[in-house]
Amino acid sequence: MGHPYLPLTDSERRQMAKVIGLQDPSELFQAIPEAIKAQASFELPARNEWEVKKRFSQWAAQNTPVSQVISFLGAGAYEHAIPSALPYLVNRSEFLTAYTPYQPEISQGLLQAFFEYQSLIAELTGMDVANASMYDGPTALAEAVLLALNVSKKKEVIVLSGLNPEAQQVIKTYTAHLPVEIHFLAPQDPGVKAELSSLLSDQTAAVVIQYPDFFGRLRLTSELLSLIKASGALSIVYINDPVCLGLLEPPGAMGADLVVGEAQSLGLPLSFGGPYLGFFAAKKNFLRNMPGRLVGMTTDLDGKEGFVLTLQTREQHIRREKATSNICSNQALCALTATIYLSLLGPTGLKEVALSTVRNSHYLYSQLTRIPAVQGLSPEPFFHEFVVGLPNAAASLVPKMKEKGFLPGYKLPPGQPFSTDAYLLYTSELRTKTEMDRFCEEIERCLQ
Amino acid sequence: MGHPYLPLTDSERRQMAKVIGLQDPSELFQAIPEAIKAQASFELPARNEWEVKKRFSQWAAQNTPVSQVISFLGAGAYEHAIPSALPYLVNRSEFLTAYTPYQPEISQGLLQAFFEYQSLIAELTGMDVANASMYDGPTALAEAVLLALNVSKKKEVIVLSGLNPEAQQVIKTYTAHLPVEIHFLAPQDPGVKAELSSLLSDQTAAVVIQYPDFFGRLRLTSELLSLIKASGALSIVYINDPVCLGLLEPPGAMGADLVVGEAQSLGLPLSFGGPYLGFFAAKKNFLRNMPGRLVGMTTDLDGKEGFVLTLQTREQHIRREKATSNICSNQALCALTATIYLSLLGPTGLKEVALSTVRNSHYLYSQLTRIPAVQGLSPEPFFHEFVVGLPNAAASLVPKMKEKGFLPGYKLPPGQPFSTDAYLLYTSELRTKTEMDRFCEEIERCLQ
Amino acid sequence: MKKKAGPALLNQASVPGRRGYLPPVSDLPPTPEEELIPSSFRRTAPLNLPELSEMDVTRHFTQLSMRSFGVDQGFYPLGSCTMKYNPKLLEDLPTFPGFRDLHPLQDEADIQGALRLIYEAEKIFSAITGMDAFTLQPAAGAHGELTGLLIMKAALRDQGELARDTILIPDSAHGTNPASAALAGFKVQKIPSSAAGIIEPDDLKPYLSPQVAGLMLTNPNTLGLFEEKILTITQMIHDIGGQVYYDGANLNAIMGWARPGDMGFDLVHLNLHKTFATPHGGGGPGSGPLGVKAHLAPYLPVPRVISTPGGFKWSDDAPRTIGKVKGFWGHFAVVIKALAYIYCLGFDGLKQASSDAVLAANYLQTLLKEDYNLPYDRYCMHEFVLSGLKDNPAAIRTLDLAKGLLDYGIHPPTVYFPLIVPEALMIEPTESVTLDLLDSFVAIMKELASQAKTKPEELKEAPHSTPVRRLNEAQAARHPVLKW
Amino acid sequence: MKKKAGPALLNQASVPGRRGYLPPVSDLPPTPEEELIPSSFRRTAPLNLPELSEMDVTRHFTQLSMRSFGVDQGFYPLGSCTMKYNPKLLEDLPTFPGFRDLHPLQDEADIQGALRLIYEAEKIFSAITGMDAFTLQPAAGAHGELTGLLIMKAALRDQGELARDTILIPDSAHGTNPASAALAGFKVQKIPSSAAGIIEPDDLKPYLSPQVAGLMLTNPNTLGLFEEKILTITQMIHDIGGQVYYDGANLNAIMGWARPGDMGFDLVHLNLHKTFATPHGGGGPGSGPLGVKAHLAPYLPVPRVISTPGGFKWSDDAPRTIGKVKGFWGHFAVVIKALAYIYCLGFDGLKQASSDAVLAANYLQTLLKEDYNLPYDRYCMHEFVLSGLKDNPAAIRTLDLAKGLLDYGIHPPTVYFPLIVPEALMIEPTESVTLDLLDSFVAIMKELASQAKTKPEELKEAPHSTPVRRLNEAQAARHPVLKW
Ligand SMILES: Cc1ncc(COP(=O)(O)O)c(C=O)c1O
Ligand SMILES: Cc1ncc(COP(=O)(O)O)c(C=O)c1O
Repeated sequence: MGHPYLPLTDSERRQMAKVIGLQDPSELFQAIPEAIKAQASFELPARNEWEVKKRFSQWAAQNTPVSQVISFLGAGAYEHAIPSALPYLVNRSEFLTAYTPYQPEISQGLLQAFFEYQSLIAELTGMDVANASMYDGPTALAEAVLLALNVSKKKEVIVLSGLNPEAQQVIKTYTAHLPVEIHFLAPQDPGVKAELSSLLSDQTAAVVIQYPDFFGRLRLTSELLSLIKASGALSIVYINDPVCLGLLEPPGAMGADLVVGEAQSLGLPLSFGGPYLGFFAAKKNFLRNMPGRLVGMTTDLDGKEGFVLTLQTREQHIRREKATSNICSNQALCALTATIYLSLLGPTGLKEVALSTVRNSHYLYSQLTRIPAVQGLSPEPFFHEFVVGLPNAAASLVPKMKEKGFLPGYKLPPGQPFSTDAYLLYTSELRTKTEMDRFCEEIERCLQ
Repeated sequence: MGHPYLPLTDSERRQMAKVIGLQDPSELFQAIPEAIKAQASFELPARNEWEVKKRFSQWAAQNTPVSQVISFLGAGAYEHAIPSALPYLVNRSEFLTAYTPYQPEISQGLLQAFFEYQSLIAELTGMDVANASMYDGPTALAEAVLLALNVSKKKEVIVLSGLNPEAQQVIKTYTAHLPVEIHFLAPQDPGVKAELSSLLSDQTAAVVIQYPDFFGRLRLTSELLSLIKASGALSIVYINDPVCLGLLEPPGAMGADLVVGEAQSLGLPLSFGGPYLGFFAAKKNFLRNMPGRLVGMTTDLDGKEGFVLTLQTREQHIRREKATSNICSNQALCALTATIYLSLLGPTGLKEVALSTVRNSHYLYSQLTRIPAVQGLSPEPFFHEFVVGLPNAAASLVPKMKEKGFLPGYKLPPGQPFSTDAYLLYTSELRTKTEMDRFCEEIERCLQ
Repeated sequence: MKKKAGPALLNQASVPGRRGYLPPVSDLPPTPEEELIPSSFRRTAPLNLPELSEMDVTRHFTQLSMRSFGVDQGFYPLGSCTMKYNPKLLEDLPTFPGFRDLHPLQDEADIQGALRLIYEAEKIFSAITGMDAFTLQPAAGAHGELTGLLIMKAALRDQGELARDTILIPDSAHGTNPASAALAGFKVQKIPSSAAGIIEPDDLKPYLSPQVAGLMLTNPNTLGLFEEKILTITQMIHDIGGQVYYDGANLNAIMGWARPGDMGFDLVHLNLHKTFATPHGGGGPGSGPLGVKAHLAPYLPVPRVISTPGGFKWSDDAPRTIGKVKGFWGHFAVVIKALAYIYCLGFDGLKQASSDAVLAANYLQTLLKEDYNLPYDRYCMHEFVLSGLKDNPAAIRTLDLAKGLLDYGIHPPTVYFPLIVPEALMIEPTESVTLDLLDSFVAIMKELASQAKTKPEELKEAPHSTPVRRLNEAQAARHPVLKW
Repeated sequence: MKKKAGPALLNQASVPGRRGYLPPVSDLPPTPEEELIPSSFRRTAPLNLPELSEMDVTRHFTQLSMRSFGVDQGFYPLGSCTMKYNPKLLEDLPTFPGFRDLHPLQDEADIQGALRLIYEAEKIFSAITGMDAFTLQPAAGAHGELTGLLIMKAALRDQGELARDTILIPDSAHGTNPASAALAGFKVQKIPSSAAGIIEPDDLKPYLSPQVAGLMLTNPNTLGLFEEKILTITQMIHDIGGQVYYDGANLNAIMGWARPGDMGFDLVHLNLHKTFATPHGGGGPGSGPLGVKAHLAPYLPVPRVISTPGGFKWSDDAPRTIGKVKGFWGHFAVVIKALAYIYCLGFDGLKQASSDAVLAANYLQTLLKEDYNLPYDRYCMHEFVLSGLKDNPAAIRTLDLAKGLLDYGIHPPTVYFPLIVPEALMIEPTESVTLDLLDSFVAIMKELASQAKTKPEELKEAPHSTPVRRLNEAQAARHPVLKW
């Protein structure tokens, strides 16, 4: 068959079979028991490129992307403007179609880019070292928790309230089979510090805190980190939108031991949840316990500077069951994306984006909470997300607002931590005053 | 100012000015009279990338592209499927951001591609040589006419009926100031040959014929070309959709002297009319009279094969007012596009596309002409376009059909050559039987 | 003056005040920062990111790309990695706004197309592998393994069988298999391969104890050999109450010819970035969907997509689920690509792809064994492993051969893996080859074999045409410099 | 065995039966060809196009790209060509379906956005140049020239002034100027530049005859010098009833600082692919909009876009139009890019761009004149022309210097143009530079100057690091091989 993805022609196949000494290539499958072969087939016609494109266009058209509405939905995945230059560079086929750079002499470009990525993540978080990426934020956090458990040999972990629910679930899954206890703190307001000190003990391997937290709250302080340090536990800071670090004090500067998180917001599209980008940064004393790949600088035979994968003895392909993690394929291209995003934005651009999101969120919060029926539930300092209560609106609110072209944020599951119909709203740098004002008007109308 | 497109910073500017011996860079503009400077400014705020993208999205949204409807509009610009691989390759920045390959040692890639383009055009048209591109079909034709006039030193050109109206107009513009006569033949049916022989004389520099012609008709024969040759005139064949050559006899094989045309259909999007791709192919005795750039094969100092721009003494940058043409920038990237398109489609793919358009057009013609109110006006063999009369439908037809999601083709200007309300319809390979059947139903309904 | 030097590091190229992108910014009046965010939370030290223009960034990364090598650049017969050609159509699809700009937490009404896509992908992966249910959540092959092993663990816990704490893994297995098993809380027991390079039931028998939770296997195995006794092997594991896990990294050898489910496997992960042509991206992102037989389906991660008369829905209704292994729903954009690839080929095309991949591997094996040691001399499947040069007076190592290939513009095969073959060169041409390409590769390999005798010193110093020469890896590990 | 050879020609790589793309095909029953098209019209010989897989095509053109060099690859100070950085945003916009898939013959109701865009572009080009009306039809600079000259011709005909058959063109002008004039049926009279490199009114005077139809000029001229006497010059031409044409290729020197319209020019073409950052594409497509003062507006090509209360419309109502110079409406997709570039910079940005371009040129001129002859030693505008090495015992030619630069990964300046400067090296850095880049270019140029003395033979053999060495151009012209 002549198929664009199958370069060999029938005549080449025949020639090759002959060289091997076969009548027919199918003889190469004779090791497979006949009974198995007989079961293998199923119905699936081939389609040409155009047909496939059409089918996927139709499916895409059955979705309503945030770019077609005015969205206040964040809650762990963040809409941001993506510079036009970014995809052009990321999609260079030398990057896109390469494997992990195991052959450094023809992979200096990729290796340098990952080295730069590590440097940028370390700078952003204020940490000593960062690896070359993890699958996503939640798995990076789960691996950080495992690192803390392994290094400390202790059996308890405390998770402060306000951790992304996805991350909470992944921690549970990754530790379910282990003889350890994970305390998920109930969100008491205020009193984090008080409650934490009562729970902290010399059995605590680590304390996990999100910054800003899932509800947008800013609760991480050097004081809190000192308290954790004093107990002998490791502090693990989880960041879900590193754009914030354009403005916020980096956890490293406050004394965090491990800073991990989700870096989708650094230039990756929403893509219905993936692929995203986990990052993993640590104080240097945890270097040899870190999961994932690391790129190091070295020299070649002529003394010329160059880059290689290094400290591979931590990894599965060398250490097998004793490896620090099982991760092999990582999120290389997503790390490259973040590197290019940060290079394009620079310190000023990143701060502008961060400041715009904060400016918008504070404006929207103030305007929304002027509406009598709206309850402000974010009294603490918050960043670009906040919570409001929209009681009695319940079921009808979202559909009504969607009709008007708005995605009114994320409806928090009832009860925890807010007792009313609570919504989490995110305001990207893309939201304008007019959009927010219209949104408030419509919300007011809906609630009447 | 810090602008992404202006890499210099203020401090760099100051440093540079100092090296030059200036207080301020603006001193470099002192040669410009003050009176002029004072008038130069106008109002235009800078906008960021996102704002600009938004503005252009809005303008794009005010258009109804053919991809959103079912279109039967051709008439000189043709919708075809464009392979996904094409833009990835064409947009490689080494191609996209390069200038004309004046430095062959670092431009072997572009030069080889243009050499391949020349080879493919020569093969498609059946000619000896092809240049590396012209602006578009109509200008290529105008230059072919000028070539014929120059070479022959004669003063008359005959243009057979059925030449693309755009091309007719450009020929007129390009020759308006010359002491020559261009006879545009009235479309007599049948009798091309008879009328042509009566007009042909030893004063005829060239005869222009489109193949298939603007109305889709196949009128080019070796007989006709022999008749022209016998008169001592040059034959110029104009092709507006070289996809046809997947199926049709190439004009070169029939004896044409010059074959020029528009190659938009070889992988270029419609883009509201441009940029497109003019091609220019000739018998080898016209080589040194050809306009445009040529790439030739040669060897380097080591005897290694390589490519260079050649026969540049025909061109304006050497020969100035005596050049064969004034063309400098051409359609290099569009020629690369066509080269990749043809490489991907190959002979089988190109024939499949050609055959599909013909199959569709003949089906649609037969179905439409079954409708009593529809008049078939394409009795001669036709390719992928044909003409039908839709009398009494006039003004209301197009809007009504558009409401149903159809673009019902091109309304021919009244009179010439068809006396009724005549429409020219094109059927690309993308049209399906269902679409065409629905179209016929709606046309019938509209005409009732 | 260095001629054509590589690009400086981003921070070295930075100049204060330069901008690469002006983001859209809030059009609100500029409330001062301190009124929005208390100073205790704001940065004290300036953020030291590079400051570059768009041109600087473009040239920097373009020049980095020019110092990298992918499948589009040339032949890449990297064993175990299935470096097949990545069709460009695949890159277009995830950029449709209806996919690219879709938020993972939107209402079901707004994501029907996406849910449909997931549903169809799960169905088709099941058909290809012979499994009953699939999850798309795992981010890569190793993650699929972990997910599968956590499922096995959860099932054991439900059955009160936690004493089964050992996973059997052949000595030829990929490192992720033992690492994943350890991460899921299992002990690892290595199983030796036979002299024929496969697992012999008799060799397996001694390891079958009540502690065995299961066996992980890839078939064909990492030597490229089909485990002929597979039905016996899976039966033996089932007989002692264990589960059999299929590492799908080598599925490209058997698509359309055999299904892991029919071989008796209970769990299978796929590497969409290998078998289904999604690009590797310089190391990722991949995607490692996990399929299971019906008895393990209740343990799959949540949420699952279900089809109801009212449309597609998310379902969390899975009391025995292991929970989530990843944020949201997996590498959706990668799944789009894999599914499109499958549609383009159809069943016949998938089968032909495997057939071509196997044919190409055997063709190379036939021609290369003249000059290279072939430890397992029989028909291979999609890949085969050589063990250094036959005639090797100058003690040329596999590493030297690999570096020698770089000078010919060819990506070297996988070296020194699997661990059980000394001086291993693991060659996987995939189906993305032409006869010309294979013949020129053979010619180059023969040329290297001859250079090994005629100019061994030159080969030991290879590569000669790359931007850097061999790099000092020991120094990198001894004195780690991991950031600027 | 050739190491890392370039890709074979497409036809050499072709293998019968291989497919690169399966197009969508008609779903009608397969009527035989002969029933559709009479056999006399069908191909007799098979069509000999290459047969390749998608991978073959991708690798072929990727490898060709790797043997090419654009602005994204490095510094490109090619004089007269304005090789500035091409922002990537510009590439996105024409791919919006509302632009990309728009047919040029659709109804006005379906193309309001496109007409608006043309309307806005014409307005803004007028504002930048100080002209009254613009046409976007010309495909490139030379085509704009031809259009302008045909308009001049048409106006002369209307005035019964066809005896005015001569266009004055400075000896430093680009070759397209005389070629366009000839194509439009004019004679060309060369005007000498003064020792100061500009046109002196006194030198012009002798050429002012009743035969003069007009003067073509670029300002700054191709030596990079501003024609200081421009107001006098345009006045002199107007006084004798001629028109003055501005070759806009050098507009990048004066955007926001001065407008050709205010200098007295009657016609101006723009090179969107120079001044307004649209990429050159390896030689094209460009776009050469032509602007005219009100008295020539009636001659502009049709149709024109007009704004009416009912929306934008095409207007053919122009009895004095020269007609069409091109199919449809010009290089629409290129215009989109240029307009976006202008919006991104705004007035201040455009002005700063020119200022930076001029500053960069003067910076280089200041530093390079130490080692290279600078025939016109005064401040330049956006470019300047050197005339070979100062100290040149080994008779190193400009060509050798250009080839020497290739080994440093820099695209050489324009050489041997303008024709009036011996051994010309025409350097135009544009505003797309950093100080580092300029300094490293200076260092390399100084290095070459020193190599010219220390290793002249090596320089005469340069380049040494390119895929091919110097090519035999004479052979190519003597024995033209123009296809495979
Ligand atoms: C045999 C085998 N198993 C597992 C894996 C791990 O897959 P991934 O890199 O997607 O995690 C690989 C990858 O190289 C492999 O070759
Ligand atoms: C001064 C000058 N005039 C005219 C032109 C011709 O422009 P184009 O190549 O767009 O036809 C050029 C192009 O190099 C030029 O530099």
